[in-house]
This record gives sequence, C-alpha cells and structure tokens, in this order.
Amino acid sequence: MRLRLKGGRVLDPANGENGVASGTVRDIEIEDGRIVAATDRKADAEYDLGGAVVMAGGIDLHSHIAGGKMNLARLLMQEDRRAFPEMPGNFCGCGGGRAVPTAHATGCRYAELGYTTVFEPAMVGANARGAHLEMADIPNLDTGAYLVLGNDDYFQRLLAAGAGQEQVNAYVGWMIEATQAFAIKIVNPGGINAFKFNARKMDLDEANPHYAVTPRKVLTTLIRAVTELGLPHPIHLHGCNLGVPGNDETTLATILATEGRRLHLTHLQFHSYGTEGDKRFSSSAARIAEMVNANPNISVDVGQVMFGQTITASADYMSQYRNRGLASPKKSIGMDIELDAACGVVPFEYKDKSFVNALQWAIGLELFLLVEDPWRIFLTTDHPNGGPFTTYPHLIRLLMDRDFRNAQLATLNKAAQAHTLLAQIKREYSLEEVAILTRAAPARILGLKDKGHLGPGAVADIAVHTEDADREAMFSTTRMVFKNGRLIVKDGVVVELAQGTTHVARPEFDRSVDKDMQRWFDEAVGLKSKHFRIADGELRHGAGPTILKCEGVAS
Amino acid sequence: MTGVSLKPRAPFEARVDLSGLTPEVTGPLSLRELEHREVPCGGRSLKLAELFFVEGAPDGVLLVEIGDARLDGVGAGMTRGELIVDGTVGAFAGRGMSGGVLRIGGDAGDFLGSEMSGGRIELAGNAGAHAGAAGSGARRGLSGGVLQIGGHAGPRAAERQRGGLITIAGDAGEGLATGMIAGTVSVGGTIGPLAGRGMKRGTIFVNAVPELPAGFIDTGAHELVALRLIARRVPELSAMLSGWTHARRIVGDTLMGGQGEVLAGV
Amino acid sequence: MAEVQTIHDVACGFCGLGCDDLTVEVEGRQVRATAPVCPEAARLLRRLDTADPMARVAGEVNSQADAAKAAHHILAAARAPLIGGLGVDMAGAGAAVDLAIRFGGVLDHYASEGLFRNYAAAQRTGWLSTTLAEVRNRCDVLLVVGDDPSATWGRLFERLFPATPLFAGANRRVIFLGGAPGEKASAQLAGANVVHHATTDAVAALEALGSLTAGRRPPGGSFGGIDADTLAGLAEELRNAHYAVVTWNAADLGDGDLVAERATALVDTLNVTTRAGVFPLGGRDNIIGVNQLLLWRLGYPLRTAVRGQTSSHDGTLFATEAALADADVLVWISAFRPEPPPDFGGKIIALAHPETVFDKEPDVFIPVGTPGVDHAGTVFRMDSIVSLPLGALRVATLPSVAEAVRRIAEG
Amino acid sequence: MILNGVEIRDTFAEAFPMVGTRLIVTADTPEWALIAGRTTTGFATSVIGCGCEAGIERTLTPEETPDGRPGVSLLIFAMDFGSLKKVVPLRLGQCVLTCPTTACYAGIEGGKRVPLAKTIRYFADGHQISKKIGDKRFWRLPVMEGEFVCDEDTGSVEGVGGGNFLILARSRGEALKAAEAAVAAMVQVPGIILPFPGGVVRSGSKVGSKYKGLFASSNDAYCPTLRGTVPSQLPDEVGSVLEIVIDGVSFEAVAEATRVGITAVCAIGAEGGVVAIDAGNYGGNLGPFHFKLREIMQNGAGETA
Repeated sequence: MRLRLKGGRVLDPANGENGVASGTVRDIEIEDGRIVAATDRKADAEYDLGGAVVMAGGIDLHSHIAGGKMNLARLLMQEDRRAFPEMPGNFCGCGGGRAVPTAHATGCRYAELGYTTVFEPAMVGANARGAHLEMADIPNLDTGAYLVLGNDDYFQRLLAAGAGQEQVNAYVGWMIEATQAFAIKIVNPGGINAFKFNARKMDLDEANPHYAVTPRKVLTTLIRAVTELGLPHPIHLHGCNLGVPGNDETTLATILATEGRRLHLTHLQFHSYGTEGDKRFSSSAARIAEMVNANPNISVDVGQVMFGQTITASADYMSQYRNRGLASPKKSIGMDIELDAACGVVPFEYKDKSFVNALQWAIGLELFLLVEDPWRIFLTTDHPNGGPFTTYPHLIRLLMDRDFRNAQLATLNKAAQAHTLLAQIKREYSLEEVAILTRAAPARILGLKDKGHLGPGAVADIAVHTEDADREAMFSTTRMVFKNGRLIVKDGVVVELAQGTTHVARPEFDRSVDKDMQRWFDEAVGLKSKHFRIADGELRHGAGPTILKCEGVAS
Repeated sequence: MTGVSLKPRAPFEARVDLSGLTPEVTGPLSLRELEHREVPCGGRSLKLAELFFVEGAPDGVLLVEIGDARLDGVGAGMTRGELIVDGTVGAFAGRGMSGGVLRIGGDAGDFLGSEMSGGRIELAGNAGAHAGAAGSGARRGLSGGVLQIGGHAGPRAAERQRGGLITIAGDAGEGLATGMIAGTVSVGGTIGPLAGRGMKRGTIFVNAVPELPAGFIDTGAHELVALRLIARRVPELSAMLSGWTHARRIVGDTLMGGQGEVLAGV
Repeated sequence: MAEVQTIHDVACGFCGLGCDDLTVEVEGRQVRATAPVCPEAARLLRRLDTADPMARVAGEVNSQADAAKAAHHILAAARAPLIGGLGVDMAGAGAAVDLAIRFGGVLDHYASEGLFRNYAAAQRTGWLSTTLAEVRNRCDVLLVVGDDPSATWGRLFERLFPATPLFAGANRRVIFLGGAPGEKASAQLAGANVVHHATTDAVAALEALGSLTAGRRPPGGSFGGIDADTLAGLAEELRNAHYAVVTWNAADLGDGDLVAERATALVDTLNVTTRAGVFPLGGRDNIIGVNQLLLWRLGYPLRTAVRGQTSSHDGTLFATEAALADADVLVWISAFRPEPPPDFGGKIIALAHPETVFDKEPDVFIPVGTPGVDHAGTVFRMDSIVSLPLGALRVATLPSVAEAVRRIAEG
Repeated sequence: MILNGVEIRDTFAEAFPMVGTRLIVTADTPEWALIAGRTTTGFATSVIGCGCEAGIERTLTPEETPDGRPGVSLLIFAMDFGSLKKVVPLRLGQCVLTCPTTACYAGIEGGKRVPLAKTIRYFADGHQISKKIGDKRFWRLPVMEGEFVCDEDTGSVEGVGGGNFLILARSRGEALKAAEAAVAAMVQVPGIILPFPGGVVRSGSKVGSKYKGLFASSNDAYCPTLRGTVPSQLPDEVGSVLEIVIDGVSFEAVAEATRVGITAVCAIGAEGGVVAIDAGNYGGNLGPFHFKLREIMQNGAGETA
C-alpha cells in the first residue's frame, strides 16, 4: 500500500524542515504505514493537501487516559458523562464525557485534534492489568504507561534496609517488565506511603514515619535506577507538596538534588507557588523557569490550568486528601492501594474569578513563556487535572497570540492580574515551536525514534492542518489525520477507527530478584507474583506491545 | 386547542423515554420536525411519529393524551411552560425540573420530581417510590418548587430532600424523608416506618405521630407562631395547618446530630 | 485413563476475593480442587468426565452455528432486550457491550444489588477506601458490619489475617457488629482479639458509633440494642487505631445503602485524626470487572441501557428485575456457575454454564465454557483495583462467551 | 394664599433622601404589638443623635398580618443604606426579639435587602431553623417563651426625610391644639411617620452653630422670645411655633401628609389662633425634595426640584 500526500507545507522540526517559513511545498510518501523517501512509483491513493501544514501526529506525554482512578472519576462524576454524550454517527461508541471521556471518546477526540500517541502517566502496578485492558479499548492512539514507583512498601523496605543500587535496579526492571510499563513515574516521593502511616505532609528531606526514608533518597535512587537500566525516558516526577504555597523551594531543591542527572518534572505549574502577598500565594514561575533554563538535564511539562469544570485524579492521595474540602461538586474518593500506591479523585471547578485559580492559569502560561528551550517543555494540562485535553487548541492560541492572551488575562480576577507579570511577556510561540512542543520534543524525551517526525522510516502518523490566523480554530479542526498511514480523520471528523499499539520498555535486569518478588507477593501482598505479571498477549486484545529494548549503562 | 398534543398510536411495547421533550423544546419546532424527533424506546430509538399522533400548534403547552405507565421522563428537565398528561406516567416524570407546571391526571411511577429544583408538579393519583427523592448517584432530592401528590406515595419519598415542598395527601411509604437535608414535606394519611432516618434538617408535617427511628426526641406540644405563618403563606398547607395552633415537636435524627423535626398537630 | 495432572497456584474467579493459590487436579476432562480451596470454589471448579450438552433451539438440539443464527434473528426483531446475568470474564463483558451497541438493550449483572447499595455512598459523597493487601498488613481494628461474611467468602479472614502482617502488630482487633462469627471465621481469626456485639439495627448502631467517634454523645442509653457505653468504648478503640477498616456486605443487608453511607461517614471522621478505610465486600462472578468495563466503554456503571447510539444509566429503572418487566428478550449470560435465568415471559437466549437447569426451556441455549476452567480470561477482584488472569485447566470444547457472542452478532 | 384665615406662606419645605424600611411586628395581643412597636421606634427622633428616625406607621388587624395576629407596621429611616443595615438588626435584637410573643416580618418586598433574622439568627446558637417558601426565607429561633419567628430580611426604599411645616399660632396652647389636630389627621396617611415626640417638634433647628462642632442649633428666626433681637420670621401676633416633621417612603406620601396636616390646621383656622403655615428650608441648595406649600394646598401635590 502506497500513499502520497501532495503539496503540503511540511513542518518537521526534528529534521530541520520548516515549509511554513520557507513557503515550499512537497509530497510525503507512505508505504505500508511508514514514511519513505519520495519515489515516482504509482500510489494507491493520493491526497491533495493544497499547501496545508503537515506535521507528525501529536504526542501527549502526560495525560490520564486509563486506569482505576479514571474509572473512579467516571463513577463519581456521572454529571460529566451525561452532559457530554458522544455524537451519534458511524463512529459513535455510545459513551462520552469531557473531563473523563470514555476510552472510545478519548481516542476519537484526540485523533480529531491531530494526536496519535498518548501516554498514561500514572499506572499503579496493582492496577496495571486493568489499565492495559482499558488502553486496549482506546482507538486511534498508540499508548504507553508510566509505572508509579517509590511509595511501594517493597521499595521503601529496600531503601530502609540499605539495599544496594543493583538490588533496586533489579526490582525496578522486574516491575517495568511485569507491568508492561514504559517509564517510571514517582508521585509525591514517599509521601503516599507516609500518608498510610498518618503523615499529612512530606518535604524533600523529611523522613518517612515508618521507614525513615526521605523523598530525596527515593528520587535519587530511582533516577540512578532508570539511568542504569537505560530506560529512554528519565524519571517522570510529580514532586513533593503539590499545590502547597511555598512549594517553589521544594521544586528548586529537587532540581538541585538531581546533581545533573536527567529528570522530568511533570505538571510544573502545580509546583511553582510562592507565599508572597496578602494571600500568601504567589507566582514563582520566573524563579523556576530560570532554574530550568540553567539546567539542561531538566525537562518539564506544564499542567496548564484551564477554567471550567473538571475532575482531578492522582495517585497523590496525601495531596488529594488535603484538597478534599475544595471539591466541587462536594464529593471525593480516596483509596490506599495494595502496599503499592494510592489514589485520590476530587472534582474541581477552576474559576476565572477566583484569585488562586486565575493565578494558577497565569503561572502556567508564565512557565510556558519563560522556559526558553522548546525541546525541554511540553504542552499538557495534566488532563484532566488542570483541564480536559480538548482545551489544547485554546491553549495553543494563548501561547501564540499575545493580544488574545492579554485580552483573556484582563477578564480574570483583578488581584490575580496584579500578581502576574504575564502581561509584560512579549513572547509568542511560532508554529514551529508548537510543533516541537507537541511532537518532536516529546518523541525525543520518550526515546521514540520513529515518531514525532516525518523523515523516512517514521511511523506514518500525520496531522494536516489548514493554516488559519486564528490558531485556536486552526488546531481545533484537522483537515486530515493519518494513523499508520490510514486516513482516520477527515475535516475534523473521525472517518475510520484504527487499533493503536502500546509502547513498553524492556530493560535487562538481574532475574534473581524474581525469587524475592515471589516471597514478597506470597507473604505480604497475598497474591502470586506470577499473577501480578502481565503477559505480552494480554495487551491490545492479544496483539501484544511494541517493545523498546533498553540497553543498560550499568555493567 | 392550543399547544401540541401527543396521542399514543397504541400501548407502548417498550419503555419510552420523553426526557428533554419539554414544552420549551417542542415550542419552537414545527409539527414535522417534532414528528421526526427521535426518542428512546426499549433498545432502539424511534421517531416520535412512530409512537404518537402529533397534533396541534407548537407553543408553550404540551399535552399528552392517554398516559402510559411505560412513558418515562415526562417533563424531565422542564424549565417553563405547561405539560399536561391526561393519564398515568412512568418513572422520572418531572425529574430535574426547574420551572413550569406539570399536571398528571393519573398515577406516576418511581422518582416523580426527583432532583427537581423549581416549578410545580400536580399529581392526581398515587406516586411510586422515591417521589421527590435523589435519583441513583444524585446527592440531593427535590431542592425547590412544589410537588403535590393527590394520592399515596411509595417508599423513600423525599429522600435527601434539600428544600421546596412536597405534599402527600394520602399515605407515605417506608423511609419517608430518609437523609432529608432541608425542606418541607406533609403527609395527610399514615406514614410507614423509619421516617426521617438520618434527617439533618427540614420539617415533616403529620396529622398523627408515626413510628420514628430511635434518634428522634419528643420535645412535647408547643404553641408555634410558625404554624400560623405557614398556614397563611403556603396555600398548599393551609387546609392541613389552619386548625393547628399547637404541635407536637419531635426532633431528629439526633443519632446523626440532625436537627430536623416532625410536627404533629394537636 | 488419563493421568492426573496437579496444577498449583490456580486463580479463582468466583466470589471476588481473588484467591490464586488453589491446587487443582486435572484428569482428562475431570477437574477437582484440593486444598487450599473454599467449599464454594471446590463445588464450582468440579468437572466430571461428561459430554458437554449441545446447543438447543426451542428445545431441539442444534449446532452452535445454527443456535447463533437463531439468537441473531431473535435479537434483530427484539424491541427491548435485557442482557443480564453477565457472569463473564473481561473478554465476554466486552462482547456483551458490543452486543448491546449492536442490538440495543439494558446491561445488568445478576449480583448488582449490593454494588448499587454501596453506590449510595460511593457516588453521592465519595468514600475513603482500601484494598486487600492494605487491610491484610495495616488494619489493627476491623469492624465487620452485618452477618459473618465467611459464608460467602470462605477464606476472607484467612486472607485478611496472615500470621505475620507487616505493620498491624500482634494484637489485631476484630469487632463483629451484627451476626456472631461462625466456626470458620473464629478459626481463621484465632490469632486476633475478636468481640461480637449483636444488634437489632446495624444502621442505628453505626450512626451512634459515628457520632461518638466525632465526639458527640447522642441522647439515649442504647442504640440498635447496644449499650451506649459499649459503643463509646468501640468509638475510642476506633479513634485510637492506626488503621481502622470497616467492612460489610451490602447485598446481604436490607438497609445496605444506609450501612454504606454510615460506614463511609464513620471512616471520614476517623481520617481527620488517624487513618482508616472502607472495604466493601462483593465481587461475585466478575461483577466488578464487568462494571469497570462498562465505565470505560460507556461511561456508566451496570444498569445501563444502550439504545440508538446513546446510553443512559439508572440504578433503579435498569435493574434486572425492573427492566425484565418491560423487556421482550432476555439474553442470559452466566459462564461461572449454573445460575438459571429469572422467571421471564419473553424470549430467552441463554449463554449459560452447561449444567444450568432451566425452569423453562430457553428459546436458544448455547452452553459456554467457564473462564478459569475451560479457557483463559481475566477477572477483577472485589476491590476494583486488582485483576487476575485465569488460566485454562483443560481443553475447551465449548466456546467462551466472547466467541459465542461474536457468532451471534455475525448471525 | 389664605385658607380659613391662615396664611400659607409662599415657601417650601426642603427634604432629603433617606433610605427606609418597613417591619411588620405581630404579637398575641394588640397591646404587646404596640409595646414592641413603641420600644423599637423609641429614641429615634432624629438621625443626628439617634442613628435613625423611626415610628409606628399604623396598627394592623389580624387579617392584615402574615401570621394572623394583631400587629404594627413600623418605618425606620436612615441617612444611607449602610446605617440602615446596622440599626435595624440592632433594634430588632434589642426590642422585638426580647418582647413577649412577638414575631417580625418584612414590610417591603423590593429594593436592597436589609437583614433581619439573617443577622440575629445566631442568637439561637445553632438551634435556629430556617424555612424557605417560594423565594422567601424565614427563621425560627428557640427562646425561653417558645419560638421567635422572623423573616430573613426585608426590602428597602429610597424615601424622603425631613418633610415639614411650621404652625405659627398666637399662643402655645393654640399651637399645640393645632399640631395635635394635624398629627391626628396625618397618621392616617400610609407610608409616613412623624418621628418626633407625639409627632411634634418644638425645637426646630437651623443649620450650623456659632459653636464649633455643632451642626444644628436653635431656629432663632422662629423663636418668639428672640423677636427683634435676631432677623425674625414671626409677626408680632405669633406667640408660639410648632413644627411637624415627616419621613415617608416616597415624595408623594410626604406631600400627601403635608397636605392633610395643613388642611387639618387650617380647619381650626384663624379662629382657633392659627396665624400662618410656614416651612423649614435651607434655600433649596441642600435637599433635592421641595414641598411647595401653596402648590400642595392648591393641587394636592408638589414637585421635586
């Protein structure tokens, strides 16, 4: 099967191509689902792009799309489901929802925005099988999941017992393989565990009440583990003290704690709060952006807050319990999970007239605009925690259009306006930068060599947008989206469902750990370790995962 | 005749859900558009004209001629206008309604006026279970408006009621006003066991003291000015309260720290 | 004679407790479980070397293919199908949802009553819950409301009270509020400090306990038949616990919804100063897994109707009993056990356990294999977090529900 | 203009905007309603020293009250809404809540809301009970005697304060008699109160004083004992002057009361010792409401400046 996309302006920052700037058009050729060098062979199908902007399919490296907490969110917020049913039509899954869309709706709405790969950033090991079953029902997207680690009692025990790094590495490798994960996520390092022992807060150097292990130790040990195991993605960190004013100091200390090793700070917006002003809540975006700029080992995604009703779901039960009183509507779920992690689900409405919410919005945008290197910052709302992913086109316009941004700012809570320097920031993102943020850079930080670009060999996941000065309009509708070379969206509407794959990482590790894992599961967890492990055939309705073999750097 | 009338072509073979098909929605539509509007029926969705003869002139009034116990969601989500049913309706009549008037000539199924926040429902006959209550998963029952039941009400009427007024001319079933948060409910007839269980606030007017859960405390009979005020201000309660100067006041559910009350005329 | 093959670490999908350490002997077509196994699992795993029944259409023996065709015809003409029973593994659940999307119909599991009683709390206010391994290792005070759950979950207390928990310490406390612990429970709880308080009204007792825990002494001398001072003592114990857990079986309690609400409120109060969680019991025949799948596929839990590309949910109207009153076709799916369909006047398509004894011959009977016996599958445990892979114990001669449903859809 | 021998001077009463509200206070008996009304409107002659001006508008029959008991209707006026919101709950809490058998209801529907039970409900220490009927909420406060029933709030109006006229008579006795007749007639007019003692003020004032810090002082131009020593408005035959001050919910109500009052005084006429009707003003520059006496007496209505 050979396809030819004719006459598009190719925007492919990974390969240094910018057809939008140069005004040149060219064809893209696809053979059996991959992009190939141009030939003069006859194509089975040709699509005339008429100078439209062609980019690789979007990649979201942090969006909660599957797993037990999303189902708890669905259960709790039936209002969201009822208010946003999927539109009837040939590709209706009879589901719906906006903050927590059903699997089918997630795949379709993402595809309609030109996204073709999305990573679930908080898969709890105990729930991994369920998360994979759910991801298998998401059409049109390739997925993958980051395993939540660091709060589990096995790991805490290892550290408390002074286990060597090799032992930790073996454990991490075993867990990655057993749960079919792609990367390691740390959520509130050690804090979730400490909450089970009734600690209500946890700073970077505070000792766990039971194990006496500090978050710093959790973090540095796991950073070393993923480095030595050769996982492509660095530790994906949801740091300490999420949402707590004054957590800016923790965030800065966390960056310093890496001592130059790679670290990804996720939803940084929620970790950039100072305590200045009458309300003891202020923006530390400038300080933190400066630190990020100065430390090339750090990458971040923002977790932009978008106004409106959403629901927050996180493994960070400690923080979610703290925020429980702010729930709107007033209901929430919390759960301690299997000596492993936890979760907290709290519905939330971000209000533009609220000082705190408006300032959160501004802090997110400040981070976007003050972090200089577009290859180290990624466009996220931490869906659905800061807002649903369907708000991305609006967010892109906020980044690309200063007048629009300032007009929005002028409508917000007055006190918040006075507390942000956003109005003075002149920067506007270029289309190329947006393509880096949403395609090229995530592919690079995830180590996905055949994604996020349009060079020969790349997976033919392609989004075609008709250029429009109104960037929100432009990114709201795709002219065409191809998944593995198949046209799945035309003129903004799904025209075919494609089955995606699930990316997993497979590091080498010392398999002698298996014996200890068996004993742990038998005695402590009360489940056989072999039943905890997920077989390849359990993924994607039997199709199995797409495996990225990792070469460890440790001997 | 003014308004649109829907006359069933035949008794329904499956449950039909009219939720959202309210006078303000039908008003702007032409008869033809109305006829083509799809409504869920059993496991399918059918055009309105396949189920009903659709006649009249669209405006603020909707008339359902000949009710059917399988006709669910009549007037659900109504915000204004008038909806009249000549006969009986199924479940969820007037659910989530916030304005307008819904008149039902016959009986109603379960969850009549559940989660209603305004407007008025006048039911001539008996209501099923959960009248004026919170539907599955909903946090609050009726929170405003008036729900008048001419006959009896089934179990768990007024469950989690949050405000507004429910009057039951006949008997009330078991678990009346369970978990009531606020509001007023009156019962002309007898009351089933466990009324007011877990009640936080709110008032239940009764003619005779029913059997109440353990957390209710009888404070004795009192001369209450509020009775005279309510009798005059609330026409729906005048007949019941106009003779009352004193009432037995039973407070509960104290087991849950509640401060609701059952007021029985003496 | 076939030789006896002993299989260890067999996972069990019946009661929802998720035991996965069973030993099973397989001899040709015969299957029998040996210890450790509860009587219920032993009964449901047991297979004799008998021939599978054939599919039947209107009582006449038929091929699977023709039976599927007949079922397709019935469904194509159906006005209001109910897809009930739903005792299926995850693949079967997915197929059942596909069937509902294709032909319309209400989806419910036959054991969903308890689930929806719990949702009175979980959906309305949310709750703070916990899972098996946490109870097993952390819980130092366990409050069991209602009757002894060991009758339904034969190994519950064995699983919750291991010899050496990580954190709970030696003197773990179990308070039975309701029925007395039976022999089995007492044996499994030999190492724990067990007390029993009979109550005439578990809701009232829980309400008083909740008030006392919150520091309010409600007026009155006894609640639900338990002396106020006794309850005050229990409240003190709960408040002093490091990790208190409240458990109940809503399906078994007349006021299960109120028990769930009161237990939730009690745990909310406890968490202000210490840690606690609810641990609701349930989960029979993968109900939790089916419910999970519905949530991610349709956005609604069980008791959801699919019709004309929309779905809507209602915990009352679309409950099996209510929905049957208006259904014209019942698709009865029960792969885990020979559970017969409920009394129903309309047409019945039964995708059922081969040993099912029908009161009335279904219009179409398609015998299906059992997940974890005849074919592999996945089921969820009662806590909705952990799921288990079930393996095949013998060569399947019957289709799985997923296969049978696919054939029906194809016609 | 001369009516029954009484000169209606060609002048006007100058009045100011005030914000006011009406309370309906009921009780088991008319006597207790009146006691509550008098106490609540006591010490409320002038905003200058009392914070508000208040009075009993009229008594109400059981048929006229929300709870079917006898009652009184009270009007309370203050210079601005902020003060009104302060003084009303204060008087409600001290004088109605405390008074046996009373209940208190809103007497005005529209306008900005003045808190009633909204503020004083906290007296019930958590035992207060609210009930909402339609969009109106009332509260029940347990008290030793039973329950105090009180509306959540009441409405308010932009009214008129300081409407007035002066009765110039030959003698004190004749002035007082004429003033009594005026008051008796004026209290029948709805929407007004006469805040001074018995509806009459004998110490009418002018703006300003020779003493620092005093805003008002004796109206020397009308003091008969100063005639000749200061520029006087009093002809020789006038021996005594009394003023009637009117606060009302509207310009029309005050104008009507003025008309009714002057008419009553004129009915007594020169024969009864009344010489002239005058009015207090400050040259028309301070208050926006001007009640021109002659126009009022001619047309039965006035006009605003």
